[in-house]
Amino acid sequence: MGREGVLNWVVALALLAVPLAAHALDEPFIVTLATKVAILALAGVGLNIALGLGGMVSLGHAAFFGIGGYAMAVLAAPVQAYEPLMTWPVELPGTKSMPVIWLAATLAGGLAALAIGALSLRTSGVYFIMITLAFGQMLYYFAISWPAYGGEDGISIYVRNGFPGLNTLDPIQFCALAYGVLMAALLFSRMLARSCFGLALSGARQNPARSAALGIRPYSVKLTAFVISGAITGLAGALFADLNRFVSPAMLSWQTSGEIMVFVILGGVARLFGPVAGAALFILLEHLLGGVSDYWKLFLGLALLGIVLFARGGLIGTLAGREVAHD
Amino acid sequence: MSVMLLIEQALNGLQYGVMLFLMAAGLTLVFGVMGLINLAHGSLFMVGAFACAAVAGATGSFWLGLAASLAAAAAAGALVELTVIRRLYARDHLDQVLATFALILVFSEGTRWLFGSFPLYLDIPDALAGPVTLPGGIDYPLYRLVLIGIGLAIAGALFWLIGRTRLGIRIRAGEADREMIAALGVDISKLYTIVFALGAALAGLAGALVGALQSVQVGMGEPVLILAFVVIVIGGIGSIKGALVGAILVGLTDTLGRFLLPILFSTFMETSAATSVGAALASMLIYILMAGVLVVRPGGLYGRA
Amino acid sequence: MTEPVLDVRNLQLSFGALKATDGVSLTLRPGEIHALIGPNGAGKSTLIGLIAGTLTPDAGQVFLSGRDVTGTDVVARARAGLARSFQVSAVAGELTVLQNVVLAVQGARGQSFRFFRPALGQADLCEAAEAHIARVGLSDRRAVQAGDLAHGERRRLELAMALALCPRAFVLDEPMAGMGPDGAREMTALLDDLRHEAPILLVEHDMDAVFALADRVSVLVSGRVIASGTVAEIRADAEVQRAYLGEEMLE
Amino acid sequence: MNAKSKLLAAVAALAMAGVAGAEPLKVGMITTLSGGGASLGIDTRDGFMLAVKQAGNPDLEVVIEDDQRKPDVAVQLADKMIQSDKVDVLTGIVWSNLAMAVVPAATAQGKFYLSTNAAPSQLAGKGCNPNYFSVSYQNDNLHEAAGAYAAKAGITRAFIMAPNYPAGQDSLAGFKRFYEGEVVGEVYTQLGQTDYAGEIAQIRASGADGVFIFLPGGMGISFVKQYADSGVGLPLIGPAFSFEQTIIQAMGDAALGVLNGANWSPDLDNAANTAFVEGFAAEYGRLPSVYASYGYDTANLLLSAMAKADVKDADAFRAALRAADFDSVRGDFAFSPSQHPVQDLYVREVVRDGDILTNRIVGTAIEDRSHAYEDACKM
Repeated sequence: MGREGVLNWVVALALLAVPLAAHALDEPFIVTLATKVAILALAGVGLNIALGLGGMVSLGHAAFFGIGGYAMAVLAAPVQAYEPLMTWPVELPGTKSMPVIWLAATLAGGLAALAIGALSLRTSGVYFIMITLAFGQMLYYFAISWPAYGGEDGISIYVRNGFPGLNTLDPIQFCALAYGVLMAALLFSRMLARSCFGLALSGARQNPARSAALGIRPYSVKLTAFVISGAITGLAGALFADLNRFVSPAMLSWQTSGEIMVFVILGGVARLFGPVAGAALFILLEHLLGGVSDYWKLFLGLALLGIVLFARGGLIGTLAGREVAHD
Repeated sequence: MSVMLLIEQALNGLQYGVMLFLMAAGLTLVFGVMGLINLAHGSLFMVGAFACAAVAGATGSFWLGLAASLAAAAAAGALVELTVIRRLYARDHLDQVLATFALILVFSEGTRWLFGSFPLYLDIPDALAGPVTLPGGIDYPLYRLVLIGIGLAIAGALFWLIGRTRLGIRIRAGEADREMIAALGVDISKLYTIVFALGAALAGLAGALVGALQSVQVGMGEPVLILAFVVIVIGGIGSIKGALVGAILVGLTDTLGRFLLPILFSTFMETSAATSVGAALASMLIYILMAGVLVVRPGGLYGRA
Repeated sequence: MTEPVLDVRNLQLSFGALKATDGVSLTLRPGEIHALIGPNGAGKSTLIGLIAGTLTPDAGQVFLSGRDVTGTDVVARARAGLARSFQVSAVAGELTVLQNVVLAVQGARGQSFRFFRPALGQADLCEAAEAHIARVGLSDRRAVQAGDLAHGERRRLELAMALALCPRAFVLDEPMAGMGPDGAREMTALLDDLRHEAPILLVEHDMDAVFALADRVSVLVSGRVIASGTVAEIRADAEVQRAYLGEEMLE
Repeated sequence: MNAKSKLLAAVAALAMAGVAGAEPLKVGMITTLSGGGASLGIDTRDGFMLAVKQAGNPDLEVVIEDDQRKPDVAVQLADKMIQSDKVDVLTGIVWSNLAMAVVPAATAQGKFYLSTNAAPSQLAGKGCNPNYFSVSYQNDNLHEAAGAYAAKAGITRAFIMAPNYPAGQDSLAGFKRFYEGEVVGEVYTQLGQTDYAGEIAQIRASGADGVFIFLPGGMGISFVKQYADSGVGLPLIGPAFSFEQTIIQAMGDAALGVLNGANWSPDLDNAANTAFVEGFAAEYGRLPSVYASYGYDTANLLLSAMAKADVKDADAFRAALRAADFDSVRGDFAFSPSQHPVQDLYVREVVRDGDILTNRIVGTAIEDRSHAYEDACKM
């Protein structure tokens, strides 16, 4: 096991140990913070598949994050209002079951990524950045001004959704759930990177013309990766909405896209645990600097600037060295 | 709905577009020459507006404020280029996005630290206040007409600068081939600083001009920035002509869409719902326009791709 | 006479006023090496682009094993058995030699959408790839990142990837470029061997290699084939001497 | 995480020690202190803390956190205050969407929430809760004041306009509820819109004789400046939010003469208000806004309840809050059954007072107004 492997274990265990210790010390808020780190890291794991493996710099992943969140609220809100989800063409009830909601959020995120990706992948480079940003913004404005589903007020879910066999209202149990999903996504991501598809994606990123000449359509490969990426980020959105028991267009805003990207880059692009390390560092910075000054974002900005200019490769990259190749 | 109202709305769209052009021109120049995507371009728009409001407030002269906005934005641009941006040219777009995202935080919170959280006061100069009557009997604000004039004049000046001057030749050479222009003996880092400062000054000028019409506050730059991105995507990256056409197209689409869509919907819906649904769709219209352009021409209307 | 594997008929492509390809017809028969030569700017790269499918002709057709593939793109032609190498080595530099060739094997087999098993854990993929790597003599370099290979090794990796497509026809764009005399000799031997896999359309500047390998030679000048025939016929052709060979022969 | 908390244990005033029922009470204030909209949160906090300081009650501990105007941050801060800081009462949220994210969960966990501003209709009607009090108003109130007064101000054909989001839709509904004239134009703008040339052209063409707008924050500044410059010149009326102390300076003379519906004004003539306005100016060197007045009233309400009951006894404490036994800067103040204020609504006018712009009351719009959702509240 190389240094990065050791580091991955350290990060994974720390994210487990911190909430457990906080739980033992009766500090539930720290458990909640760890849950937030796990969920945001999950969003980052999704983005990392597009960004790190596929080289697609998407500044619109908030769209999938928010759609996942809305998928949760749209399914759960009718239950608390004692109304059916829809009556036409068939009568369908809402649900408070997390597995069903997760499935819906994953599908919704993936479908949105299919639509946005199919258009955006006609371009590349800086165009792609701007276009994904613009599509994200379009959904944001739509969510604010469309009268159904709360507009800017968003939707509150008063009781967290349920998971068979767990009490999700207990912070440590919900944290464990989020941790489990994150680990599953990391395993999936690792498997994907090593699979035939991962190889094809790597080829499409490094040399699309060569890939085409090998009979591999770079557009299809990249679009598939983008859809998987959007689906995972959508799942993260559903969990995030459940963490807050609330969803609003703020989840769709371009600042959210920026922050998800910051997690990935802070931790290290294309590093398996990059998003986890990045999200943890970001939340830590937010809370440490927040205590210092009302203008803490100024210092956050300066810290980010320092990291991008002088600590290339992000946290994992700086600590583990250039072990895996990445551009 | 009268024809006059439609004409007036078209003028409004034109004015909006021309201001977007000032933002987009700098952005597209910086991308074309240096290959840099600058998310902090909106912050320079804000710097211009704050500089203008501060100087106009202290001296009582809008024109001094306007000069200050150009100077402050250009200086801020040059400073940022020298300290941060030039380390990013060789980096990939990802690092550029993160670094300039961080710059937004620094600029926004720094401005709030200096000027406080309350919006600043900046008004139209007395000489340009109030409406004038146009042929056809339209009462139209003089200041907005002046904005259209200034914007088009600057567009003309930019075309001249790029097409006819030595600096322009260097800029075009830089767009074509970075190594070649270094081989020509041009001091490339100086050229980059100048181009970046020029783009910043244009953004700052737009901020000051628009600031007199709207609220001068922290965060005013980001919505404009995203619109400028849409403009550039439509027009084609690196093309000044594309930026102008794209900006006017976006300005007209947005203004006319917000005006016409609710009217369209009210022909078959109840008024309150129609205005709400119409407004919701109008807010998406420019993005739909962008998607449409992409389908037909992935490189934008005047793009090289 | 057997049916040609690759049959190019009257291809035309203009960029504005420039006729880059002006009515080119040529064929590639089973087992042969057909060399395409011509001065710089003669339109060789454009012609390869048209054959490989990166460019779309204004007129004319491309047949592969008797099937009209003119309307299809690069990917479809690759799957139909057209293996193309690039003038500038275009392997994926961050992947190892083995990964590059496995990528080619899975591309040829249409297995790129397998998400679960590790690519390098699949014996059939790896064995096929190893065989192609051995064929070009890179077996002891298979774990090296392609970006770290020497120039000649990268050209051979290109060939291994082309081989992995189990092609009906090779289109090789200057495989000798930038090689020293030893490397060129080795490559010549390798190509002579490859012709038994599939016929080769060889675009090459190295005249020694062309004259050593080619069964037929076509000469492209200003987008037109001015002569086509055996090596001996081409050497003797006056127009070719004037237009092209002359320059070099007179040196 | 305590590093972030600004714990402000009010300095002791020994005279207060030993008052009956004076058990320690911890209040968590979640408000917007950074980014866009920070000026509203800062005024809320400053008004609240002024009252805390004036009272000098050592048993009141205040934890203040910045929600950055982000609903998810607000929810997490509420979790933190409830779980880690173990606060008894939450307050301070400026925005309706943030309140909707925080209040239902907080009251469900048995905490009191006192609203210093946002009071969405959902929480006033069907979603009313024994632990939720709005000290400010119900969201529709100030729009209703504008609507009730518009006809008196000679506006018989109104053009009405608000951003296309729930508060905007409620605003236009609130205006129309008491407006007796005709609505000749109804337009929803984009949230965060900065250019209103198109809407102004529509106003000019509509044949209206007055305009009602609800455009909070920077949107209002942009509109008023552009409207003044357009020379349309029809009377303008709106809720106080668009013409508050925090923003009218940025509008300049363009705001002069604009009417706005309110439940408080710096010139309201009562002793509590005089003490508040003078105290605020002395402490912070600026005039207070409505947000500051709500913060100040909320703190005084809380202090009055503390003097009567222990917060650990929820029923007694709730009764003490309902009594509203404090001197409001608005004069008479009582709670309706849904625990929203019953109060007089005024219309103010923006005037120049020396160097600065401020508001003066020009008339009463509705007396003893509660709100439109009272019947829906089963409590």
